[in-house]
Amino acid sequence: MIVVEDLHKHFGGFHAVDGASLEIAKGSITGLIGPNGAGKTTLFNVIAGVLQPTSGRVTMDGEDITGLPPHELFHKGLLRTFQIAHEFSSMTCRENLMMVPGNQSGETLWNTWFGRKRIADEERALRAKADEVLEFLTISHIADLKAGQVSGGQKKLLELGRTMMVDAKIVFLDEVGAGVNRTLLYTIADAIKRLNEERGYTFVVIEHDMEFIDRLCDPVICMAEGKKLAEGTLDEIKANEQVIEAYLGTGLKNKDKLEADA
Amino acid sequence: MSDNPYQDDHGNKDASITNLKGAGTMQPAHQKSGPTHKVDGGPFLIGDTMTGGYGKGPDILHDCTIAVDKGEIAVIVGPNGAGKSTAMKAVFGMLNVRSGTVRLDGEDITQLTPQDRVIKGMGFVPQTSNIFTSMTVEENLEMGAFIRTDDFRDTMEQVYDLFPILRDKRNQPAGELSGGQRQQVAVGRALMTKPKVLMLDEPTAGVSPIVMDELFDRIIEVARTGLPILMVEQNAKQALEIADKGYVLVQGRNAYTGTGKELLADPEVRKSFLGG
Amino acid sequence: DGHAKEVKLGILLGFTGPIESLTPHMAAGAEMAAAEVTASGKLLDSATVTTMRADSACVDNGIAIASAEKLLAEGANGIMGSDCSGVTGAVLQNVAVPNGMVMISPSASSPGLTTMEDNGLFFRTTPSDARQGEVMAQVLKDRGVNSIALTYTNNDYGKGLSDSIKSNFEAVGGEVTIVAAHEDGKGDYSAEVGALASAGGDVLVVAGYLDQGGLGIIQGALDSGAFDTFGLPDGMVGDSLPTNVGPDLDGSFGQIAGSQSKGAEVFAELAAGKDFDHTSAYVGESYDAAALILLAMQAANSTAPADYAAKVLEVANAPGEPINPGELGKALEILAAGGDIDYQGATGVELIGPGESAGSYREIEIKDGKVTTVQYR
Amino acid sequence: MTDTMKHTLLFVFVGVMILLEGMTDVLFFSGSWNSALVILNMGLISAIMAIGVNIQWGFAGLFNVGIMGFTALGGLAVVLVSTPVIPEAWSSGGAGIVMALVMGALTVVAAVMITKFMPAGRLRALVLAVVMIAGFFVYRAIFDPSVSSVEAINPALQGNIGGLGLPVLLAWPAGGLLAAGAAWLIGKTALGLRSDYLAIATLGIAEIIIAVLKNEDWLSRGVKNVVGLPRPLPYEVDLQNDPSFVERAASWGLDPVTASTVYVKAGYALMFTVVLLALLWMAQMALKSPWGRMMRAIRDNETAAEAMGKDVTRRHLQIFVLGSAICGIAGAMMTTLDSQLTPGSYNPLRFTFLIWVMVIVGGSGNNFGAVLGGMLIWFFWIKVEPMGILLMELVTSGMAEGSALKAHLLESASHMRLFTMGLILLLVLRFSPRGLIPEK
Amino acid sequence: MDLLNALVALTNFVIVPGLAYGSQLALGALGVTLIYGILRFSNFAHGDTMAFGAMVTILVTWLFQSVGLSAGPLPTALLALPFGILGTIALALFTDKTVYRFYRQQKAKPVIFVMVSLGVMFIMNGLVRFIIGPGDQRFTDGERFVISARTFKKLTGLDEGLAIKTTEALTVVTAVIVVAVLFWFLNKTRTGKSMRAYSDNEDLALLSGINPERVVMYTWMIVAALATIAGVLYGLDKSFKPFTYFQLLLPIFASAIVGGLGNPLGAIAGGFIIAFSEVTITYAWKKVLTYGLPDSLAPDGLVQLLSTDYKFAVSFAILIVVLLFKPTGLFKGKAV
Ligand SMILES: Nc1ncnc2c1ncn2[C@@H]1O[C@H](COP(=O)(O)OP(=O)(O)OP(=O)(O)O)[C@@H](O)[C@H]1O
Ligand SMILES: Nc1ncnc2c1ncn2[C@@H]1O[C@H](COP(=O)(O)OP(=O)(O)OP(=O)(O)O)[C@@H](O)[C@H]1O
Ligand SMILES: [Mg+2]
Ligand SMILES: [Mg+2]
Repeated sequence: MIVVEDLHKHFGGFHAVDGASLEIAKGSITGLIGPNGAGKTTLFNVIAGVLQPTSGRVTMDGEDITGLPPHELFHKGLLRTFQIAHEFSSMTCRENLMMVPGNQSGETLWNTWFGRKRIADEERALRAKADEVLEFLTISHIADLKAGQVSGGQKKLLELGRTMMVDAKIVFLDEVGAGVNRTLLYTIADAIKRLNEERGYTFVVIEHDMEFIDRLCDPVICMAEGKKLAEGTLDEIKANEQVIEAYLGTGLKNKDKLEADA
Repeated sequence: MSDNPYQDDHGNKDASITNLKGAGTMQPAHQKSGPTHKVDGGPFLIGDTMTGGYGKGPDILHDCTIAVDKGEIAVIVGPNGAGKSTAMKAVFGMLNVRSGTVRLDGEDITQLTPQDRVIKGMGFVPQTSNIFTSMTVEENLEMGAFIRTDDFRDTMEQVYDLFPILRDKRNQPAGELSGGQRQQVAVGRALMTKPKVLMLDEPTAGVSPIVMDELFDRIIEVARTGLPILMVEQNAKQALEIADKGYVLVQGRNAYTGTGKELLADPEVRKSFLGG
Repeated sequence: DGHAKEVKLGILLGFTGPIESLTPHMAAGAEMAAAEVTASGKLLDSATVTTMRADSACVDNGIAIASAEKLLAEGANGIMGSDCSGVTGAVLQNVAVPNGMVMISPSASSPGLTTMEDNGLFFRTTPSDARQGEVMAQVLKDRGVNSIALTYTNNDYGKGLSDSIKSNFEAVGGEVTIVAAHEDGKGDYSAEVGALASAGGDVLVVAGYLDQGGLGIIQGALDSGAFDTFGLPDGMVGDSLPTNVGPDLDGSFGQIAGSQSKGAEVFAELAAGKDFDHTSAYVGESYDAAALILLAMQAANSTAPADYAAKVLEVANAPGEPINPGELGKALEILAAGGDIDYQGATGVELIGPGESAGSYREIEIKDGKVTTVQYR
Repeated sequence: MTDTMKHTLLFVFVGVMILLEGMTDVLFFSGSWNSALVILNMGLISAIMAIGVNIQWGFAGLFNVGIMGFTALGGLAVVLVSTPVIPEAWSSGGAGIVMALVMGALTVVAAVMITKFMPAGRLRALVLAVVMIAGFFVYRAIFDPSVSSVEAINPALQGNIGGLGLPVLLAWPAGGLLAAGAAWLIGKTALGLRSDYLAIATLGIAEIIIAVLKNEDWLSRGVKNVVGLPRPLPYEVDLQNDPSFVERAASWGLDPVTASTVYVKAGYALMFTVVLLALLWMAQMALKSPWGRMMRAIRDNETAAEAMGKDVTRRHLQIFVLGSAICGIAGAMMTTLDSQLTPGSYNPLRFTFLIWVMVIVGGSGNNFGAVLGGMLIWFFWIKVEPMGILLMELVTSGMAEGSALKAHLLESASHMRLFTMGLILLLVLRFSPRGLIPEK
Repeated sequence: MDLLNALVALTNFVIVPGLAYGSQLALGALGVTLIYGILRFSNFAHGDTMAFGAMVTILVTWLFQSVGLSAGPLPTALLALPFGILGTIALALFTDKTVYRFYRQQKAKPVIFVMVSLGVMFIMNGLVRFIIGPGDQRFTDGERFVISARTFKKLTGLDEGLAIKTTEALTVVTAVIVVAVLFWFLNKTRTGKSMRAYSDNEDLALLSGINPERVVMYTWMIVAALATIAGVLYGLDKSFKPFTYFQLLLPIFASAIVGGLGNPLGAIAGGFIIAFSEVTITYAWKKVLTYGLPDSLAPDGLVQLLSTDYKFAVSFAILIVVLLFKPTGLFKGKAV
C-alpha cells in the first residue's frame, strides 16, 4: 500500500534517513523498531508530509505522494497520531471528533452566514457519528469534558477516535506506548486490533515495548542508521544478530552484582 | 491549555516576538526559604503524608508518602496521571504542599526553595528536557556544580569515569548527542552536586531496550556507591526487579507499598499495573 | 454688567506627537499676545482674554476634532490653530466651517488648504510657499549660486516649498542637483547627507525645521565637510540654529517673512525675558495669529466669528497704521476710534487672496553666530 | 452578579459616559452633543478596527502590528474611488504608470517562475539577476517620465492621477479589498516563512506602505494631502441654508448650527453603527459555526489540525486577509469622516498600538469585548487630557502661583495620555488578563 | 581616475557614519536580543528604556557642567554615564519587581509579556516626557572632531575631506569594548554561564540550583546598561528627543531579527547590516564613481538606486529577503 523507495532526509550534513526502502502491506499492522536516532520518527514525518525529503519517493496505492503536505495526505486517507497526545485542549471531546471530517460545508465562511440550514443538518449527523465513536472507545462519559482535562490515556484513545471519524486507509502511530501505563496500553492495543479487523485500517506502529509489538504487529521492521536493517515476524527479528547488537541487547550486566550485594 | 488566563497565548508562535525555547513549567512553591528544624529518626529522605496540588488547583496528592533510605533504590510506579511526577516535584519543593512534611537527613525541609534543597544535597533529573542542549557536555556538568563553591574537578573526573563516553564528547554541544548519551549527561549533571540523594523521573522513557539496560546498569552502579536513588519508572517490571522498595501510586494515594520483589509477586499489582 | 467681559481664545496645537517639542513655545507666543491685549485693557470694554490650550496631537484627526469641539463647547470665540496641515484641514472641514468658527493657523501651509471651502473663516499667518520659492531663487541667483542640492522635511510644508524653490530656481537658470526628503524625528541622517554630498552643489538648501531634521542635516553636512554654505528658508531661521551649530554656519543665508517694520526684532526683544524659546519655529506666527483674531474682534466690535471674520483681512493689510509687536494696545485704540491699521506683527503679516500671508521677506545672513538682516525683498 | 450582567453594565457605562459628555459640563465633560457624537463616531470606527484585530489575534493568534498600513490603504481607496476623474492625468501619464506597474509585476512574476522552474545553480542566479536588473531599469524608464508628467498637472491642487468619481460609500468595500490584497501578499510571504515572523513583517510593511503613500505623489498627492473628499452626507453649511431644514430644526427647538452639525454627525453614527453591527453579526456567526470550531482547533494545536486535514497556512492567510480587510474598511470610513487623506498622520503609536490596547483591554477572542474596548479606550484617549488637567489642577492647587513645578506639571498634563493608556493596559493585564469581556 | 579620492569620499559618507550608526543599532539590538533570549519576549519598551537612560545621563551631565566638571576633550556625558546606568538599572529592576515578576510567577506565556511591555512602553513614554519634556536636549561638549574634513584636506592635499567626529569614534570604541566585555561575561564567567543555562532550559537551571530571579536581575541590569550606553551614544552623536527613541525601536528590531533573535553575535551583525543598507542603497554613487572610473565612463545621473525616502523600506526589504533564505536569521537565532 505504501512504498518507500530509497528515501533520504539530511539535516545539514547529518543523514537522519539514509536510503530507506520499505513496503507496507495493505491490512497489516506493521511494527517499526530501531535504536534511538535510527530515523524512525524522521521517516514518519517525511511520509506524513511534515518534512520534505532530500530525495527519494513515497507512493501510496501507486500514486506518488512525496512531499505532499499533511492536510492533503489526510484527504487521501493517510492519518497519524502523535507520540505526545495532540488533543485540542480547549474543545470538548466530542468537538475534538466533530472537527475531523474534511469538506464540511460549515467550514466555508459564506455558508456560516447564508447556509445555516445545511450546516445544522450536517452538524446533527456529525454529532451522531462522534457519539458512536466515543461509544466504540468506551469513553462516552467524557464527551462533554474539555479534552485538556481528561487523563492521558483517554487523550490517546481520543486521538485514535479521530482516525475513526473518516474512512482512513492507513494510520501511523508514533510511540503510542511511551509513558503509558501498561494496562491502558493493552486496552489501546485491543482498540487498534479491532479497527484493523472491523474496518480494515492499515497500521504502522513505532514502539520500543516488545510486548506491545508482540501483541499486535506482523511484520516488524527494524531500522538502524537511517536504513532498514531487518524485516520479518517478531520472532525472526528477535533472533537476528544485527538487531540484537544494535537494538535489543542482552539484558542487565550489573544485575548479578546487585544481587550479590544484597 | 491550562485554565490560567496568563497562559493563554491564542496559539501564537510568532518568532519575531516570542521565544518558546526552553521556557519553564516548574513553579517553586516558595520564593524564599522558610525555617528548617531537626527531627529524629525516619528514613534518609521522606515525603511524609503529603497533600497538595499545583497553584490554586485541586489537590493531586492525598496523604502520599514516599521514602528512600541510604543505599537503596526506591521505585515509584503507577498509571498515568497518578501523580508520580507530582510526588517527585513535591519532594523537590515545586509543589504547594498543604499538609505533610518533607524530611532529609533528619531535617524538616518542607519550607525550603528548590535551590536550597539542592544545596542540602538533593539531585533531580527530570523526565524530559533534562540537559542544556546548547551548552557543551562539560558546561552541562559545570552547571550541575553551580551551587558548589569548592573545586569540583574531582567530581567531574568521577563522572567521566562513570560515563566514559562523556569524556570523549566533553566539548560537543549536548544537543548533538543520542538519546542514551543525553540521559547519561543528565545523570552526570545531577551527580556533580555530590548529592546525598538522587531523584530520577522516568529515565528510560522512550529509550530502546539496549539503552535502557545500559542506563539501569549505570544506575545500579551509582547506587552501589552508597547514593540513595528515588525514581519513577513506567518500565515497571524491569524497575521493580532492581528496586529495594517499590511504591504504587493511584490517584495521588499510596495503593501498594513493599519491596520490589513483593510487588512483582503481588497478583493484584501485576494485573492492574504490570499488564498481567 | 459690571464684570469685565471675557474673550475666550482657543489654542489648538499638537502638544503631543511629532512636533510636541515646538508647540509649547508656539502656545506661549499666542498667550503672550493675549496677555498683552488683556494688559492693555482696550479690547471691547476692557475685556480679558482667556486662552484655552487643547491638544491637536498633530497627526491624530480624531483627537484634533474632539479637542476643537471641546473648545467650542467651552465657548471659544476664536481658534488659534491648528498646526499640522492634516489636522488643520480636518478641524476646518468638520468643526470650524460647520460651526462658523474663525481659525487662524500659524503653521499650516498646505496649498490644498487654500482652495478648501472655508466660507471665509480660515486664515494663516504662515506665508505661501509659492512666494517664498520665488524669493529664495532670487536670493540664490543674486549671490551667484549656480547649483544647489535641496532637501526638505517630508511634509506638506517642506514638499510645497521645495517644489517651489526648485521650479523657481530652475526658471532663473540654476541647477538643482538633487531633491531629497528627510523625515523629522528620526535622528540619523547619514543616508541623506551622503546622497546630498554625492550630488554636490554650491549650496545646500534645507527646507526643514531648525530644531528638527533640518538641524540634523546641517550638522551632518558640516561635520562631514560636504557643504559649508546653507540656504535657509523660514523654517530654518532663528537664533537657536547658529547657537546649536556654531561658527561654521557663518556665511549661510536665507530669508524669512518680514518687512521693514523690524517687527521681528521688536518681537525678539519683547519675548527675550520670557521662559520660552521665541526663536523656535512658528512662535512669531503664533503671536500674530492670536493678535489678528483679537484685533479683528475689536474692528468688528464683536466677538462673534460671523462678525469679525470679515475684518481679519482688513486689519492685516494696508491701508492703515503699521503695527508691530508690543503695539497691540495702540492698535486696539485706533480701531476703537474707527481708524485703520495694517498689522505687521512679528512676521510682517500680509494676507492675500483667500486669507494667507503673502508677505514681504527679509533676507538674512548668519554673521558671527547671529541672524542679521541683509535687505528686504 | 452574573457575567452577562457585568458585561451589559460595562457597555452601559460607556454609553452613560458618552451621554454625560453630551449633557453636562461638570468635571471633565464638555456638555456638547457635538463633542459626544465626535467621540462616539471615532469610537465606532475604533470598535470596527478592534474587531478586525480581534479576528486575527483572538481567533487565530496572529500578531499583526501593521494595522496602520491597512488603515492607510483604506484611506487611499477613498481617494482612488471617490475623487473626480482627471482626464489630463490619464492622457499624459496614467497609461505609462499602469504599464510600468504591470512591467514591475511581470518582472517579479518572472523572477518567481525562474526560481521555481529552473534548476538551482549559477545559471539560475545569473538569469535571475539579469531579469531583475533589466526589469528594474525598464520599469524606471517607463515609470519616471510618466510620473513627472502626471505630477506636473496643477501640482498645487492635483498632481495625481485622481479617482474614479464614484460614490464615496463604494470606497468602504473598496478599502477593504485594497487592504485584503496587501494582506494577501504579506501573508503569503510572512506566513509562508518557516518560522512565523508575521509581527515584524507587518510592522515593516506598514512602514513601507506609509512611505509609498507619503512619497508617491502621483498616487494620492503624498504629503501634500488630499482634502475636501466627497461625503455621503450633506454639508452642514448647506443644511443651514436650507429653509426647510432650518424650519424643522426650529420645531425641535434647536438653532440651525447645532441642528445641522448634530444631524450630520448622527447620520455618520447611524451609518457606522450599521457597518459595525453587520460585521459583528458576521464575526459572531462565523465563530459559532464549524468554521469557528476549526479555527479554535488550529489555535489549540496547529500540528494536530494539520494532520486532521485542515490547511493551516491557508486558514491563517484567510483570517489574516479578513481581519486586515476589516481594518481597511474602518480606514476608509475614517478617511470619509475626516473628508481628507493625510499620509503624514499615520503613526504606529496611534494606529497600531492603540488598537492593540483596545483589543487586549476589551477581551481578546471576544467580539463584544473588542467593541467595548474600542469604545472605552477611545473615550479615554480623548478624555484623559481634560482628566489630566483636572487632576493636575487638583494636585497643584496647594502650590504657590507661578512656581516652576506647578507650571511644569500643568504643561505636562497632555502627556498623561500615553501614561494612562499604559496604566490601563497594565491594570487589565494584571487583574483581568483575558480582558474586560473574556472569551467564553 | 582618482581612486584615493573615491575611497576617501566613500569612507567619509558611507563607512564612518555607517559604522557609528551601526554600532548604536547593534548596542540597542543586543539589549533586545538578550531579553528575547533569556526572558523570552520582545521588549517593545526598549526604545523608551534607552530614552530614559539617556535622560538620566543628560540630567547628571547638566549638573556636572554647572559645577564645572568636565572630561577634557571628551564629552562630560561620559562621566555622567555611570549614573545614567545606575538610574536605568534602578528603573528596570523596579519595573521588573512591580510588573514583570508577577507574570513570571504565573508562568505567563511570552506573548503576554510582549503586551505587558507594550504597557510599560506607554508608561515610560509618558514618564520621560513628564520629567525632561518633549523637546530637543543638547548635552554634547568637549572636542568635536578627532579629525575634521578641513584638517584632513590640509594634511593630505586631497580634494575630498574625511571627518571623524569624537562622538563617532567614541561610539565605535565603546561598542567594541562593551561587546567584548559582554562576550567574555557570557562565555567565561559563572554568572554568564548561568544566564545561558537559564536561556537554554529554565526548569533545569532551577534544578541545578540556579536562582532564576538572580538571572533575571542580572539580565535586566545588563540590558539597562546596554540601553543607557546605546541611548547616550546616540544622543551624543545625533541629538536627544524622546520621540526619536521610539522611532528607533523599528530598526533595532530589524537588526536583531536579521542577525538572528537571541544571538548576540547576530545582533551586532544585524546592526551593521541595517545601518549600511540604509546608507548604501539610497546613496548617490555619482561622486565615488566619478572619481573611481575613467572620465569616459563617468556617470551623468546620480546613480542612486532608491531615493532616500525609502531608506526605511530598504531595511525591511532586506529583513524579509534574509528571512526567506535563512528563516532564523543570519546567525542561527535563539541561543544566548
Ligand atoms: N530537525 C532536525 N534537525 C537536525 N537533526 C534532527 C532533526 N530531527 C531529527 N534529527 C536527528 O535525526 C536523527 C534521527 O531522529 P529520529 O527522531 O528520527 O529518531 P528515532 O528513530 O525516532 O529515535 P527515537 O526512538 O529516540 O524516537 C537523530 O539523531 C536526531 O538528532
Ligand atoms: N503543571 C501542572 N499544573 C496543573 N496540573 C498538573 C500539572 N502537571 C500535572 N498536572 C496534573 O496532575 C496530575 C498528575 O500528573 P503527574 O504528571 O504527576 O502524573 P504521572 O503519574 O507522573 O503520570 P505520567 O506517568 O504520565 O508521567 C494529572 O492529572 C495532571 O493533569
Ligand atoms: Mg522518535
Ligand atoms: Mg510523569
